[in-house]
Amino acid sequence: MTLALDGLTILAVCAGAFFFLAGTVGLLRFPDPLSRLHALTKADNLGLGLIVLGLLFQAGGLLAALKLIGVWLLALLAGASISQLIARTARPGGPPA
Amino acid sequence: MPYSATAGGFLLVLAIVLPVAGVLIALLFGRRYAERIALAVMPFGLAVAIAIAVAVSNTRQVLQYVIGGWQPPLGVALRADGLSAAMMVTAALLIPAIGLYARPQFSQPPGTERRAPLVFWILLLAVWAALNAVFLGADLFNLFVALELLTFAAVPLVCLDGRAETLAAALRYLLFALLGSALYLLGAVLLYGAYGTLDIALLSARVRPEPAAWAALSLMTVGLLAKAALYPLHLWLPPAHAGAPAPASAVLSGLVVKAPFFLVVRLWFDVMPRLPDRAAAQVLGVLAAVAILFGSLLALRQVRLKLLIAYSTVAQIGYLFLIFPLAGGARVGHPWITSAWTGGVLQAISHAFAKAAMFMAAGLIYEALGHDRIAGLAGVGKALPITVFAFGLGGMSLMGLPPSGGFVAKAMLLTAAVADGQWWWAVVVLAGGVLAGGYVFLVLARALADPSEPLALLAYISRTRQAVVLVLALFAVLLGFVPLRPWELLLIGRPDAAAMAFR
Amino acid sequence: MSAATLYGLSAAVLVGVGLFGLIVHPHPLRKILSFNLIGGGVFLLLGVVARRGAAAGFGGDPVPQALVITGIVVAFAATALAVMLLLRLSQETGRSTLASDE
Amino acid sequence: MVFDIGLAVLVLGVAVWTTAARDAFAAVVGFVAYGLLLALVWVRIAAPDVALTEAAIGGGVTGVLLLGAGTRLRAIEATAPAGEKPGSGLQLAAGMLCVFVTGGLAAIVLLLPEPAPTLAPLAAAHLAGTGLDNPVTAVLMAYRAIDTLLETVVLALALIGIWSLAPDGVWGGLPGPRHHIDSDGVLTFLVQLLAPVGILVGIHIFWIGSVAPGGEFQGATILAAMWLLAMMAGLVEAPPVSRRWLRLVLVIGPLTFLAIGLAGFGMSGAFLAYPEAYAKLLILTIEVPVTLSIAATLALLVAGPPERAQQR
Repeated sequence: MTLALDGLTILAVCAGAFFFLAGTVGLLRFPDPLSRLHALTKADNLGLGLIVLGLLFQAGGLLAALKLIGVWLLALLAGASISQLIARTARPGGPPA
Repeated sequence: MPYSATAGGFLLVLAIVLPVAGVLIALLFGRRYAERIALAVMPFGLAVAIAIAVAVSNTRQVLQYVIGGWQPPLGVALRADGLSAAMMVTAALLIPAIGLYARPQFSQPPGTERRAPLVFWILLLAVWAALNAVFLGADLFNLFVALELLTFAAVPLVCLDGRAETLAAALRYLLFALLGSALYLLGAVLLYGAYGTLDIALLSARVRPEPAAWAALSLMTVGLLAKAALYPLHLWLPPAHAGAPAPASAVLSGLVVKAPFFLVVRLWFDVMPRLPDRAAAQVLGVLAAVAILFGSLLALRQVRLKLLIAYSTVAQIGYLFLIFPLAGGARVGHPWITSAWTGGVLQAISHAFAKAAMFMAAGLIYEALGHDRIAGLAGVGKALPITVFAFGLGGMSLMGLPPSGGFVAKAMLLTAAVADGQWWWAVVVLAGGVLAGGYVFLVLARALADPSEPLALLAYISRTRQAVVLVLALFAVLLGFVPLRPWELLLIGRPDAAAMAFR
Repeated sequence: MSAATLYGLSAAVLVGVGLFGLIVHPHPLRKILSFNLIGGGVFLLLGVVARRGAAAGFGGDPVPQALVITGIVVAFAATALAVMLLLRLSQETGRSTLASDE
Repeated sequence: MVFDIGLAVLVLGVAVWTTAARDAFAAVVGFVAYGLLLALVWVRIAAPDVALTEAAIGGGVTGVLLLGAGTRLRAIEATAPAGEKPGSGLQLAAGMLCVFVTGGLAAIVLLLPEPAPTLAPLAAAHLAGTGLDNPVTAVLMAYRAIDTLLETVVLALALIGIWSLAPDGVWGGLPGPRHHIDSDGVLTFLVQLLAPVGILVGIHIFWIGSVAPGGEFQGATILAAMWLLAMMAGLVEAPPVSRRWLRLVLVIGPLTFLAIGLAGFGMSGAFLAYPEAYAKLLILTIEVPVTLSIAATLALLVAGPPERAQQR
């Protein structure tokens, strides 16, 4: 049982790490702010989500699991809002007055 | 070696707590209450300082207090020896005088609250709290917090008028002070890492001559020199001290720069008395000598009175640091160690009174004339005779003319230098006195000259304020009537004479 | 080499890097940043001292750890005062250098 | 160990980058990353209390402060030439000095005594007398309470210093520039969702400080951050600095600290001593107002001096 859980953890965390890597490559390679942002949000949301999923299998109890999910939700919220703000500033027309 | 609580130890707590409470309550009520609270705290603060000095002098023992009953090294102690008591009384006499002087300048109109008066009164109390915490601290980290308290109280005083030049001066002062704090803390960290305590008494028993102790001493000394503005780390001082309002300049030049000097003394004589050798002491002596000559020469070249006084502070700080080659260069048991020691400390005290009086006199002249250009001072001697007389008395102490505190201080430094065969310091002391005579007479000659056209005073200068300045200058002179021998008070709590000598 | 020693050496480098920045950068904001780099190094060294003193079931000596907390808060207050002084100065002069003295 | 080496290299790399970056704004961004990485280092050297402080202050509010300052300076400086860097001779000398300092410190680190001197056993032995389980909180609130008391005063003084920079005409007015409510409502949405959670987390971290990593400084910083966020979103205004209630909030912490400290003279015969039976209760009574005062002070330190006259 623990072996299976460990396996799932490794799988999910590796997948998450892959998305982070891909996102980082995108951030460095894409030409303009908007597409960079596009790459970054994928890394943030999906990568972190998969890592949290993987860690859930290792969580000691319900409280720990809820904390992990809370971390993910907060990161999602912050990431989405900040991306909005950056995108608005970076839009060709500049920020709306 | 556990600290034992001594009778009267609670006075040490009061000395810090009183002005701190004043700061907080003054901020809470604001408006005209800030001034009233500050003035109400002053007599109590003075009484506490005198009580501490009396207790130390009567019992001939160090006053101690263990805060919260937690013994060092886990806890923190406060400690007042003769040196602390003398410095505390100096501060407690100067601050009320500065407060009285500043009243017309920093009074609040009824019913409203203006910025500069509120900030001035709060920070005046804060400087006092910080100074007492520095003079009483017995723990290196507690002293770090006290130093930061002092920095945060002193820096905004520089730019109270909000002009661009004073803002720049304040920022530069802050950057120097922060670098100094960082280096000081780094040294304290090394000491804790090597010896597991920050308590001064425990450290003095544990410190051995090894790289960690040497590095700590060097880092902390350099950091404190940046705060004390010893050459070549003096660049921030003249614009800051000259740009501040006169009462603030008096606090900064008279008292604030003495705190880091006091801590260097603590480090060299109390924390690591056996560590520094003669070569290290000579290095400090060379810096002191350059400061005396260079500061005095620059003071001679100034066209503005307040800048002249500020450069003179750079020079007078130099005299303080002669204590290191002189009190450290002697062999065990020689009487001139204590002579140099007393001379150095007396220089700190008499310079505090003299320099405060001179800055405050310059402030009155500025208010009366609307400028402080030395070339335009003609006629001031007739218009403000008391002020100019007070300035002259302060200058007498800087020159080291008898009778004055500066004379006794410099005579003792001279005696120690000659008796120990270190004649070159004696030459520096004498040359500095001649140069000081030059810049003081430069000002007095102008002030006493007849004006080419009648002098129009912009403002009425009250007798009270002139009298306050005169009293401070007289204090500097009166110190000259103490007998020309080591003060017993200043030697209370010194480790035995053998420990006072460096290797 | 233990992790504590590794971080101790890193702290030494941080102090050096910060000191360099403080000396060579003419811009006050960069000087303030450099001061904070030095601060980070000093605090880290204190943390290393704490870690080396792990005993009595604690992962580190709690006394230096508490000193670091005090130090970080004080350093923040200093940074805030310096930054606000700089902003005010640049509003007054339209630039933000310390050049131009008498 | 591999992780530690990687982390150390990263921290040093970011520090060098912060110093070397051409653009001041880029340096600021580097510094924020430096603060966050340092927080990780603190976890690695078993100092979770410090890690929380570093993350909240070093990576959090310092970042807000410096980024805000960088932006405003950039707007002012666009028209003015930057200062000159010193010549290469001076740079070389500075570099040599710094290499010397680093080398000396490194040597001392390697020479530190083994076993290391420590106060941990003493701190543990007296822990029962404080009623606390977290030794770091015991140091801050009991063994070295005088430092913490003076530190709260340092914070208050820093705020007075910043307020003293206000132009005379606007004294008593509102701190900092005006922040408009965001037209798309993104920031508003974020704050409305995040602030309640943040406040809860802040209180939790403060509350848990007596038994676990956390405490008044960390909790207060999170509370301050939430207030700042709401200010920046334009949802709340920073209060005018002349308000009596604001002054009360700023000084209530240190004043309570002082009052209970003085009461110690009567209760246990020493300043800042707590009778053992009530130690925890008294410490908590100090910590609640101190947290409030620190939170308000930290937020207003970032908000800056009054810049706008009070509306009448």
